[in-house]
Amino acid sequence: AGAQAHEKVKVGISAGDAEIIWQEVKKIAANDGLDVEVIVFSDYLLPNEALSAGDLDANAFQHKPFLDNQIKAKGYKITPIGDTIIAPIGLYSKKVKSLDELKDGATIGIQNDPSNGGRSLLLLQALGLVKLKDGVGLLPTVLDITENPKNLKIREIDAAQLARSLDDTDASTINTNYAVQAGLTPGKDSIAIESDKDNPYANFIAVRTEDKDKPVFKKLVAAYQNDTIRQLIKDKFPGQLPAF
Amino acid sequence: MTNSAATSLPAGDAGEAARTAPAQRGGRVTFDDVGRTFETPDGQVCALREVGFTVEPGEIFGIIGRSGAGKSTLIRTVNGLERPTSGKVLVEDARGGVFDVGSLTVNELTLLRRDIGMIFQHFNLLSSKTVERNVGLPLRLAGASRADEARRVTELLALVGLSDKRGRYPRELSGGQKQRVGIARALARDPGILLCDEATSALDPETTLSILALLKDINRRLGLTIILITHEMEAIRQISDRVAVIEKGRIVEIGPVWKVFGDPQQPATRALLTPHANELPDDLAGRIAPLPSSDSAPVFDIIYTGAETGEPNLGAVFDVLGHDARLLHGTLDRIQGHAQGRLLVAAPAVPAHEATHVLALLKKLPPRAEIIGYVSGSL
Amino acid sequence: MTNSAATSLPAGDAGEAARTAPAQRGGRVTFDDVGRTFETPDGQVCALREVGFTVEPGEIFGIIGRSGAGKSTLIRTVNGLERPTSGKVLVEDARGGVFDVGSLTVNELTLLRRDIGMIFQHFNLLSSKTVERNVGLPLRLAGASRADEARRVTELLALVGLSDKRGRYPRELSGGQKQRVGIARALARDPGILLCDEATSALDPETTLSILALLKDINRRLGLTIILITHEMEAIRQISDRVAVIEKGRIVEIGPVWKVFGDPQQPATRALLTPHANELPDDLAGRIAPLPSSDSAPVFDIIYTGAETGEPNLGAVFDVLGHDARLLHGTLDRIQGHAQGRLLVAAPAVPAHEATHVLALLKKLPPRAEIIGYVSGSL
Amino acid sequence: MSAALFNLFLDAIWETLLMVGVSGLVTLALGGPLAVVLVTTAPGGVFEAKGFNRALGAVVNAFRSTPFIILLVALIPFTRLIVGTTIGIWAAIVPLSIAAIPFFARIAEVSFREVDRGLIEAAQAMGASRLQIIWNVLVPEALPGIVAGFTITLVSLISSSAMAGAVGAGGLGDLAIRYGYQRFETTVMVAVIVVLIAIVMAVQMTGDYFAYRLNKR
Amino acid sequence: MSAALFNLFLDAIWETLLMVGVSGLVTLALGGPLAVVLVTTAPGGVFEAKGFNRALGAVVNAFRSTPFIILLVALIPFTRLIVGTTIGIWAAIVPLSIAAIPFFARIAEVSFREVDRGLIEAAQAMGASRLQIIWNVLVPEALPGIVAGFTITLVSLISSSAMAGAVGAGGLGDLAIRYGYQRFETTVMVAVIVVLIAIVMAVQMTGDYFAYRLNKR
Ligand SMILES: Nc1ncnc2c1ncn2[C@@H]1O[C@H](COP(=O)(O)OP(=O)(O)OP(=O)(O)O)[C@@H](O)[C@H]1O
Ligand SMILES: Nc1ncnc2c1ncn2[C@@H]1O[C@H](COP(=O)(O)OP(=O)(O)OP(=O)(O)O)[C@@H](O)[C@H]1O
Ligand SMILES: [Mg+2]
Ligand SMILES: [Mg+2]
Repeated sequence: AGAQAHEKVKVGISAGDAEIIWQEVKKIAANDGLDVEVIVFSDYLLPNEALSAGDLDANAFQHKPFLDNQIKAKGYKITPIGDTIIAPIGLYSKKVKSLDELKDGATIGIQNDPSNGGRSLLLLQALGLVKLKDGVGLLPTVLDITENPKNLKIREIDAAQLARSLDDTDASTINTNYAVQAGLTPGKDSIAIESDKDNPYANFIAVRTEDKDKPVFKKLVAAYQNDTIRQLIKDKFPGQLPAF
Repeated sequence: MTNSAATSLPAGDAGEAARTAPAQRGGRVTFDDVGRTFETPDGQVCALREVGFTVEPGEIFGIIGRSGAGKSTLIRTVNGLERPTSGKVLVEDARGGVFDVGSLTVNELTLLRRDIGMIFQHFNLLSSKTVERNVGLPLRLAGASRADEARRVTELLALVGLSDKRGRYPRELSGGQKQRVGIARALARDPGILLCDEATSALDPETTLSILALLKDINRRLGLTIILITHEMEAIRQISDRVAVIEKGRIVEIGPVWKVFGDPQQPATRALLTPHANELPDDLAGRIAPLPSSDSAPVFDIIYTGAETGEPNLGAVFDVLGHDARLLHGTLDRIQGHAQGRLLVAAPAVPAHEATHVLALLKKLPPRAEIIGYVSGSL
Repeated sequence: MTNSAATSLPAGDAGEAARTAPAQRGGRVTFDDVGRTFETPDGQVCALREVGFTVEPGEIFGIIGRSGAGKSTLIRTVNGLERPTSGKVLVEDARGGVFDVGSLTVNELTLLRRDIGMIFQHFNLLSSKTVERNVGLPLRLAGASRADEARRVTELLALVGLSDKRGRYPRELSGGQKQRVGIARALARDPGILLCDEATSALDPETTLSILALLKDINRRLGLTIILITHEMEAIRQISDRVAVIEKGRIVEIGPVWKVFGDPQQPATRALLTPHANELPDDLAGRIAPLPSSDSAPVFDIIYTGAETGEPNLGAVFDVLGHDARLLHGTLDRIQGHAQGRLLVAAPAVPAHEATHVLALLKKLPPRAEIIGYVSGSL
Repeated sequence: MSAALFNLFLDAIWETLLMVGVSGLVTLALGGPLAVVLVTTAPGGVFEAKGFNRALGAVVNAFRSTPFIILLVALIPFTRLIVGTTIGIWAAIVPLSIAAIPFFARIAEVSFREVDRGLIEAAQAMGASRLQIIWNVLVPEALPGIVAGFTITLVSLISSSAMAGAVGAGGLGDLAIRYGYQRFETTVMVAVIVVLIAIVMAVQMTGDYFAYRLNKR
Repeated sequence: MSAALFNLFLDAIWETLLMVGVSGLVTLALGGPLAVVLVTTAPGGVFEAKGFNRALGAVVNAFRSTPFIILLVALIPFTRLIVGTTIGIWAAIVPLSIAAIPFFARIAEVSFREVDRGLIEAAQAMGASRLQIIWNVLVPEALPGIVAGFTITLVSLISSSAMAGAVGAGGLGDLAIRYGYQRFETTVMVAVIVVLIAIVMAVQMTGDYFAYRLNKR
């Protein structure tokens, strides 16, 4: 380390816990002769747009269903090269202790972005609360609900806001990271949680398809996928799971 | 000599009361060594210096002076729009309460102002309100009912000849019409003191006359005090009781109009009074020589200052001047019952060597008289 | 009679040229059946009706009329600030180009306006610019150099007596000072036509006189045409050549000043002229009775209209009226070399039964004369 | 556009109108007076109070500088106090209004400052109390400018109501973002934006009309 | 606050100043003229052109009504054309400016409209060309209002620069949102907001000072 010329990569990530993790990744990569420039986005679309346009070399903020959807819409040539983290979504409530207690016409808050919102709808379906159109895929919308036996009122709210508004819904789906930060304990305050087995929503590092075999990205993935980071996630982000 | 208790301030509806019971309601205004200095990047501008005089209740007091002499600044100290940098202004209302304008609280000043009307040099009409609402504003401010307001506005608009402009906005008015709205507005509440800053400058002589008559009439009937700034000496002559002449911020002459106008002592006063009235017309001036010649006639300047009583005996004057005496130029006015003016007469019948003798005779008659030169050529 | 090619329009630097070579540079203005109607929610206001007359090059033309008569509206049609609703206004420049103001393109109008100065009734000074920059603006607009501008501004400010206010902003000026800035600004480019809307209304008599003298002087030296609206009849008397009287939007009288003023034909004109000059003072009016009594003296109203030549022979008049004749009231002015005015004389020496005989003698002298009544009591 | 989506669309129009309408009214009712207080307590104003004015200015600036989303979070207890919930239209109206009030106050302040001093002096000379000066001179004389400023505020509210999506308030802007922007349904986005533009045009034209009609200068 | 965080913080201040400074200048340079065009082509203006004015007004309204994030995406090709990238500060400056220009134009328009007709007439009577009228009368007479309006615009830019986080441009607002809103780290958020408020105060006081000094009425 130190002697040879450093390589550089620009990585787009999304705001939140990932910032902390990536600070550590950056340090690890630097020891390996790789300069990682982290650019934090507070929006989910532009990291792919910027990657595709060459303004970024890699990004790390999305999961497969989301990327597939984007590729479908925009024709990006982007490929995942290494999984990072899974943040399961849970159904939390301050009013009820179990699903059975959910009354007819109860208000359920879900995320208002397509990626998390779709995930949450699938969770609700898995819990038997609603039924979605057949073959709707991994990113359904509220409009895809075909059956709603409990006449649940689905409110779409910003992902970070859901925990703050939990007093005003009967239950809300909340990403683990936000739940934890808001002082909720997965398992204790949640009435249901996404299973982490075969969870399709593992986040990953993605690069332009043409770059996927470049050695520099191997270094990048290695800087993430190691025990230091695994430990960091375990220590700092209870409820979230390393996906490697 | 400070302000008395707030309770003695004129109440908002004092106007109403006074209108029903015409009485001496004029205020007294005392300027006590008033000075006002403006700071500018080029140095201080001293707009008023040691101004001290009193305007008595019920008086119509004229203020004249050159442009920029400080008239507006002075009049604005009376209702506190301008704060003197030194000295003070005392206003005494009809009930004897004396208020030091500079030391009143905002509320006291507001109450005092309700009894002081002001006509602004630049009108200051509210562009967003119709003529009617502009005129009615002082009434509304004092809490008059809609009906009272409408009645009084009708009355006032008729007085200033704007009944047909009732619903118009200021921008739709001519200069003089705007000024008349300002006049009506200032009169709306029958104030005890009326401050007029060039109240008739935008008006034609006829309208001016009727406005002056109106002011005089109100002054007589209600006894209100009027302080009148004007550049029209005629206006002062017609309605003022006393006049002050201000020059570079200082009062240089003050007194009854007939005295100041009839026999001005200061160059500033003379400069204001002479231009129109008594200067020699160009065509004559060119023909008057300082010394007599063979065919010239002496020109007598005969001045009546108003100090004498009775009408000028011109019969006697022309008896002395002999036949064929020609009037070259002249005015003779009556101010407050005093006849004053000036006649320029050429007397061809008076030989040059007798001119001084004739002059002596004239002076006995009693006007002042001078020989200002000799005019030649046919008259 | 339409506008000629744009090339004959006065160039931006025409002012410069004219200043170095004083010449007849005044324009001619023809009002051709001009009408202007304003729409208001209360109906139409007809500000001008069928106005038709011509102002000749180099003339000083006065416009008088009651407040709201339409003077400002009329003068504003000359430089196209106001568009007539009917008729048209033609401006002919010194080089003979004739422009129909209403049909010019914006650029042609802009060029034409560079040769027309205007003094506004409400000054319209730019509040964001100092006195110096306000006055210099017309020069800067025409592309004068900084140095030229500064020189000319110095000159102009000296002319209007504001050299010490050079760096001040309009809000720091008195009313009259603002007006003088407006005057200096209008003169900056030595226009061929000068429109003055109440150019001296805010000025004291002395300053007014010097401004009028200034205007007259420029008029003589450069031959510029001046259209002058004023409420000060004195101003018209002193510098105007002709005068038009406007009443309710219509020209009711027009002619040389001495004629219109000396012998006004229309009630509107008389109303404008009489108020100050010739009305009986209150105290006298009360003493004059229509019929003679034992101790009363006849009062002769002797009128000089200026139609006669020579100076009034008062010697002869007083010969006829007998000794002890008293001048009650009088003015005698010279307008354009014509002596005109009015004398009210009480003649105690004339017995009542001889009054008509004396009147006949007077009328031969040649003034017009009337007996307006009889005054009793000591004179 | 599916029928369900079309219904969403109609709802969104209604939500936008409601949000913007209510917060517009609140803004007018509170921002206007705030502007009056800012102007009249400033040096030279009729209620001159320098210290107070500076403090108030600081508060206004504080609200002006905080990003909307943070304001929204910071206001949660207040929002719950006022409207009883932190989700939905009403929960959005509170932060929208709170953000728009100081904004409008600053805009209106500019118009109030333009009122000719001579007119205030005229009212003072008439013996108008300070409240009367505000009511009879400042407000009517500044009105055309205030109306124009309120138009600007309303349009800004329309566009910032898009952020109300964060609390699930919906509305056109949010719809455009979620369906058009995030889900790449360009037709929806364009349709929504056309409606937004139409609403803005209507607001702007109405505002211009009144500003013009009220201007009597 | 850790050293790393402190560095982030310093960076954010610099990013905010740069973003707001540059887009403020661009807004002034383009929004001012736009306002002049809006005012002078309006009915009664010196360059009266009703059709054009209406069309321009519609364009301005279109930009005003589109939610910022959508504008940002729609502008991506344009942004790349201008600054060569779609991420970072410079990529944020383009949409920020494009959003602020019509906003400032509308605000400045109000001030231009307040200019006394009599002054325009005076200039016309002097033979001022229409451009000269704009430059010698409209601009200087409206200047105090324009300065106040620009102050409002700058403050709005500061607060809306928070949205620049969408393109990874950072800045104080974004920092506040990331730490305070998304990571629930209230101390950081408060610190950031205090700095934001300080910047806004400085801008406001400077603006007030100039608006006051320039006002010669
Ligand atoms: N705000 C100010 N700042 C600086 N100087 C001022 C200010 N106000 C007035 N002045 C100056 O004070 C002097 C007196 O002004 P004032 O308005 O009282 O004159 P005035 O006698 O009313 O004149 P006019 O007859 O022309 O109206 C003038 O020289 C004027 O320039
Ligand atoms: N914009 C307008 N709308 C309606 N009426 C108007 C408008 N402008 C002028 N007038 C009316 O036209 C008439 C003539 O106005 P103008 O200003 O020409 O009078 P003026 O002779 O200059 O009077 P003054 O001597 O008082 O200045 C007035 O009755 C006035 O009310
Ligand atoms: Mg004055
Ligand atoms: Mg007029």
